[in-house]
Amino acid sequence: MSLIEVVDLSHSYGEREILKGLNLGIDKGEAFALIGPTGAGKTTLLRIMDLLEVPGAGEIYFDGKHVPRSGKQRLEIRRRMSFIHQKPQVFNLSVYDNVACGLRWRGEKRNRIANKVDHILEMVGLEGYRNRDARTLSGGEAQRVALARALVLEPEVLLLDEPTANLDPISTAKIEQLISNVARQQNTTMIMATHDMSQGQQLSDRIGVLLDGRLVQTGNATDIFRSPTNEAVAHFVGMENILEGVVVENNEGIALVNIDGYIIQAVSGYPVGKEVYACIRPEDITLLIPDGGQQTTVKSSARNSFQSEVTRVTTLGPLSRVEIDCGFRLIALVTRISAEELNLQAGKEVYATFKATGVHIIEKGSGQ
Amino acid sequence: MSLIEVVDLSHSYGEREILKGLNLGIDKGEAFALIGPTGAGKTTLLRIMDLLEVPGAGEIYFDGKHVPRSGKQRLEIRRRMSFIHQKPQVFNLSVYDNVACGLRWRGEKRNRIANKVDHILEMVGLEGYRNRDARTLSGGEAQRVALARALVLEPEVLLLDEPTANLDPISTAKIEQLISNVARQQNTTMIMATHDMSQGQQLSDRIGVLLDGRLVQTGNATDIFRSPTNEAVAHFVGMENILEGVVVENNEGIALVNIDGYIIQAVSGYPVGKEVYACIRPEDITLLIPDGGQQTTVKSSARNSFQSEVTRVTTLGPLSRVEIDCGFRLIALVTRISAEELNLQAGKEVYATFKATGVHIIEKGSGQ
Amino acid sequence: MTEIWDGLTKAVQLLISLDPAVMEVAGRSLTISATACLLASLICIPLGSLIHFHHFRGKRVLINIIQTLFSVPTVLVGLFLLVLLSRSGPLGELRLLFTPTAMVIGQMILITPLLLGLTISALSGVSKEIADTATSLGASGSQAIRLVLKEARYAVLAAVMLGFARAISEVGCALMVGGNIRGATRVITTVISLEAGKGNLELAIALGMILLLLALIINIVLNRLQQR
Amino acid sequence: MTEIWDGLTKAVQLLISLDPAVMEVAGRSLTISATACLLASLICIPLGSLIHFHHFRGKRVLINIIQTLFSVPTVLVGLFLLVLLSRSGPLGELRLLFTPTAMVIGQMILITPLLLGLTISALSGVSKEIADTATSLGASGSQAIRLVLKEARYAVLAAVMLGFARAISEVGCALMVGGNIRGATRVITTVISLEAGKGNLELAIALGMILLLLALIINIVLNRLQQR
Amino acid sequence: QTEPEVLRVATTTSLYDTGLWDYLEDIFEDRYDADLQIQAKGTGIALELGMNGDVDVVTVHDPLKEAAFVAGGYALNATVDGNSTARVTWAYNYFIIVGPASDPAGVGSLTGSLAPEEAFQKIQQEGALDPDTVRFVSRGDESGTHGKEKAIWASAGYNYTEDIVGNGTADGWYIEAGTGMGATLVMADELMAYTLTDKGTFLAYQGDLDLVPLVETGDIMLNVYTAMICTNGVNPGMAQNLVTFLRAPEIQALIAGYGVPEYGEPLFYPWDPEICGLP
Ligand SMILES: Nc1ncnc2c1ncn2[C@@H]1O[C@H](COP(=O)(O)OP(=O)(O)OP(=O)(O)O)[C@@H](O)[C@H]1O
Ligand SMILES: Nc1ncnc2c1ncn2[C@@H]1O[C@H](COP(=O)(O)OP(=O)(O)OP(=O)(O)O)[C@@H](O)[C@H]1O
Ligand SMILES: [Mg+2]
Ligand SMILES: [Mg+2]
Repeated sequence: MSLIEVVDLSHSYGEREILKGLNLGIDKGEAFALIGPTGAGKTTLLRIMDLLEVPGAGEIYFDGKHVPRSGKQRLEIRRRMSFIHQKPQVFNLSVYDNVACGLRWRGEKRNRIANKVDHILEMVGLEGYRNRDARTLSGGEAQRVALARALVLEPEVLLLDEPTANLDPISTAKIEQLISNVARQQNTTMIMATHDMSQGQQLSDRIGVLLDGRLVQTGNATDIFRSPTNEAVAHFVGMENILEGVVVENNEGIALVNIDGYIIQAVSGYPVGKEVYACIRPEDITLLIPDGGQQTTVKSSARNSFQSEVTRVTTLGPLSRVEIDCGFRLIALVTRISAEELNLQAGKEVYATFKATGVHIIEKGSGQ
Repeated sequence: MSLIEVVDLSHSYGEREILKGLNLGIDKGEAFALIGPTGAGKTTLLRIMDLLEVPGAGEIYFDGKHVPRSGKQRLEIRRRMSFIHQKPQVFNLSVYDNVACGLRWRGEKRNRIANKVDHILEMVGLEGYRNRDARTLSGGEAQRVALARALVLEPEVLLLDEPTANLDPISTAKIEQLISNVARQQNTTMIMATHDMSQGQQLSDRIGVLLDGRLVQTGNATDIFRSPTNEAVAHFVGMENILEGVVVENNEGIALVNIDGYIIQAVSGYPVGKEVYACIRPEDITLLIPDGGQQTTVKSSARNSFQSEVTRVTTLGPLSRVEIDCGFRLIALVTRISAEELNLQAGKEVYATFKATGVHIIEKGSGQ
Repeated sequence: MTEIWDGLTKAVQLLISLDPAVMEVAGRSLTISATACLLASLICIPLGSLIHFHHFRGKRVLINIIQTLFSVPTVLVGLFLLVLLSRSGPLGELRLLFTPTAMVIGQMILITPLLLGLTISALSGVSKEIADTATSLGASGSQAIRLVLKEARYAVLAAVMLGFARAISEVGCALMVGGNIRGATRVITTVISLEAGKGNLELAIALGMILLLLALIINIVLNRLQQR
Repeated sequence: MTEIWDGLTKAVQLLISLDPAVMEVAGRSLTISATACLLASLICIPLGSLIHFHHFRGKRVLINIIQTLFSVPTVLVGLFLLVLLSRSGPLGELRLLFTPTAMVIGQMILITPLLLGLTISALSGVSKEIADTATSLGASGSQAIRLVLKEARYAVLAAVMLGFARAISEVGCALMVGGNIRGATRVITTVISLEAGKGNLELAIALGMILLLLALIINIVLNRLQQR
Repeated sequence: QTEPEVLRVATTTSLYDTGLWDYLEDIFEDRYDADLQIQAKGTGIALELGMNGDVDVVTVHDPLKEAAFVAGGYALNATVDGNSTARVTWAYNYFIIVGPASDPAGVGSLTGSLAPEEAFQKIQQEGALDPDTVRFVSRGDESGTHGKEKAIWASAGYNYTEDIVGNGTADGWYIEAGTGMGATLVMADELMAYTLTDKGTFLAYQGDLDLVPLVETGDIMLNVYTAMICTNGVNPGMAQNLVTFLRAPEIQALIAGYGVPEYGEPLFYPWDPEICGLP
């Protein structure tokens, strides 16, 4: 039985349909990440789950019980959750009072509140900020106050809407650590909306992709990032190589796909004649320097190997993004250091190789 | 001559000193990124540069002219800039009116305004949102409105405070593209505060690191990320390996550094006896499987090679973060695919190799 | 109780019959108070904004004084103006006493603290970041103020409504500087107190209702304006 | 003009000499109006918040009516209460007419629309997200309301000050239901109009100044309270 | 110790504003262990309060309205000097016509028992000719003074509503203020106009005004103050005490002397059966 379950949930603002028939169950103790482009409806869904908003249609079950559309019970259920909003709103009070609010509202004792608040402020690294006017905090400081304010309640369910959008990488790492520790210790159920794919991947057991108000795919990180169910998801999760083609042969699960006259091998059950997209993650493509024809055989597991020319190299932190032309256009991600070692630059000849298992085949026209 | 120059800039809020004697000149057409942990003073500096705040001490020169501490001239100068604030505040007006504000304030003609606004809304992907009440936009939509509102002014100087904090990766890429196109076409000077190191690296010509109110280092991406001037910067820019040691030998610029009894070779002029930190970026460490002692010699350019044991592997999107123990602790970043191929997992024996040029030496106690 | 029902009935009668004396007085009330409110708003909303947005020594004290002047009794304003405008007073030359103009001035003075104070309080509800954003986008001081006023339009409108309400409902000053002269300076409130003094309670109540009707009309008009 | 200076001098004299009649009247003014303001605030701030935070049919109309009632002339409230509390009226049994209690009730009625309307307008200045955040953190309806009121404290305080100001400065209702009876229901404003009617302009002005002084004291106290 | 009995009185403003009531109140309260609660009101509302029983005694100076009050059965008979009567007269004085010292209508020279009527005729005639110079400000508030003014116009041969209010207002010489005596005097002073006033209020204001008394004689100018005990009042016993008190010789003596030290002449004359009528 799921802890939170939404059934056939739809919601509109005015004429605009924002959520369209969502079904989703989240188990106790599970960490669930909601990813999706801006405007997809993530915040709206979280608001509805936090019972801040009454959905236009559909039902919510919490801990097996149906959540009524109004009445006292909603407050009781809401008190078992806490929600960190996307735009953290601090109250015009001291940092301490901001964090203490929720406990006071639950009627906790004074000195228990003081202990808890001091403890959590330390955890988020704001121990010196107790008496600061919360309105004068910097963006990241305010975000940490919002986090502390929610965590101090030790909720059963933690709803997070872009919890680290305003934080630098080191603070982000600390906060992620904090969240996952708290969640683990208290067996907290966690639902987070995030733009940060790696955050979604790291902090969650399961990911849901929300596109244009529809939950198009849920699954673990591997499912989502490696086996998107349709082109839109593939595009969104960073499958930069999405190639249109037709299955021309299928040998016991190894399909040959014709892409503009080039043949790619992929693991897929689709029959001959099927129009498909072949999707390859850029980091799954390995680049090798042709070394008298010998190197290409070294990596025997890579079924696909194409001679190609580098057209552009861009550095992205530790990685280099390499655009290559091998008859069709491919993007590969390699570490900056190997790009340097291979001396990759525009015009350079390389072999692009990738495994048949590294190619994900999607039926064309699916998911519409 | 710099377009914007700040000299001996200091600023306090109440008792707290936020900026401490900053000197910084930004050239016309330059793209400058300000990075630094939360609360470092980035926003404060941008506010002062936008002439929103009068600094406690120090002077500002704009286009060679001294900026007075009050008076009409500040407005004139400010109108040559636009500033996208960290928390995008939309006005309680339609999206169109939000974007048109700045042009109206400059007395532009009605139909010119309409053309420009429509054009920019299209560019940020909000063409359907013209008449929407801006207060009801999602986080990312609001951020794009804020961006459009600033870009439509075609400013000489664009100040950006975390411009993509609320955007998903695809929107982020689009917006980054847009910003850099605009900047290139109009030769805009750009100053941005960002937490996103790769954004800083990609969009800027020069980076400044602000730590605790001090501009501790400025330079290009390579300087900052590969040659931090002190330990704090090194830590902040993601040098995950910072090893304490002593120089024990120096042969014509190749220093041998003793780390807990292990010797690392590094390019450095420090003399024997100097206490130093040896910093290595995790992505500069290559991992090899010992293959009968032969492989280690393959990469001749890598002066340092240590036999080690993998203690932990974590996946971060396309990368795997590998913690290894080679007497001292090291962190390496490799692509997920090579981690898979090398079958990296806890307990696995590997060789960690890195070049002498991949080790950056910092004098101990510097920068305090 | 009968007086109240009778008053209501009477109000309806007066309205239906368009009683010329009542219409004249109502029209004058409306003209005088609307003029006073309009002029005072034109002065006080910008002035209040200036006070709100500027930092200067004694700002707190000034605001405190403004808030204290909320309490100024209408008669006091009337007395003050009487002394000022009297033949023997410093502004006697203008011969304004017992004219509608004097009443407009009196009501303006009366509602000035109110409009200033409520403008300041309305603006204080708008976050500083809005003004900063506007300034960053190149708004001049007054342009930024106008934007923030727009953001606070609901509260500013409430202030203006209250100013009008205070003007049209006050009697002390109107009586003192207007004199309740039939055909010249008689307004609804002065008639109400005249009729109440005469013991014509129904008529007084009826006129009170008509005054509220006027206020309702003005409010509806202002609300419409604000929504545009 | 001399009257104004004489008035000021007189005010200082009266204050220094602690003139017992003046002190008594000032004390009564303060007690009655502060009580009325306090009671009305206790009712209107929560009620106004409820109106603001609830969506119901006719909310706009209700708010419009409240704003219209800003304009209710004090005499009308006085008349209304007079009719109600008169011996021959429905509440005559209570024998409240011409007592301070009646004056408190009158002033409460008078400032109720004001407090309601300004509470609503103060709350409308606080962004909806604040209330949402509080609700998310487990605030019950009334807890969230209290937090939002705290956020709007400056504007709410201005509303209360204005309510007090309106109460202490009004005269029409006080005169009508209190009767300006010496030693019983005489308050500063009724004395001012009495003295102005007698031609004692300086004394009237002096009393006006004393009233403003009272208002100043109350404002300072309220400001202090708010800052804590 | 028992609470003093409350006795409520509504009185016309002009009487109260002279301070006479404040002066008498303390004496009465001491003598009868009562709490005398006096309020100054317009004549109309004072009588209305009397009708409703919200006050026990009313004191006014408007014979026509008083008659209506008695006729309506709202007044109890009181006993004074052994007689029983609903209207207890207890003091009197005279109205006066005041105006600017320049006296543009030339009414100051008039004497005799018809001087007020003649003065009003002159004012009307001159005013109609030159409304910028000759003006008359009327209380216009249905007070006792206003009632007297109307009576004088009528006695001078005018139809008040048409000739005076109607034509006079149209011509601009007749200014109907609709306000209290004090404010009317101030207005007359400002506009350099004539007006009819009771003596007490005029004396109180004299210092601040340029107006001078012009006509002080004439039978019609008589101003008699009356007290009536209200049928619906709550304390008829104490009300009777007040009436008795007002007519008591020693109090009458006090009334006669009231204001002399301040103004050099009395504001009120003690009850006189010849002038005020019986009882
Ligand atoms: N009150 C409202 N009225 C009208 N439209 C609204 C309202 N609130 C949200 N929307 C619209 O609903 C859509 C979904 O909004 P939501 O905030 O859920 O998006 P999101 O997925 O959280 O986006 P982001 O990543 O930008 O935060 C958006 O297009 C938004 O403009
Ligand atoms: N008005 C103020 N009063 C007091 N302290 C302030 C005020 N504004 C900012 N500060 C403090 O100054 C410091 C720097 O703030 P600033 O907003 O410049 O940081 P930042 O580098 O932009 O941080 P972030 O990355 O979190 O946005 C913070 O510690 C903040 O709390
Ligand atoms: Mg969102
Ligand atoms: Mg910042």
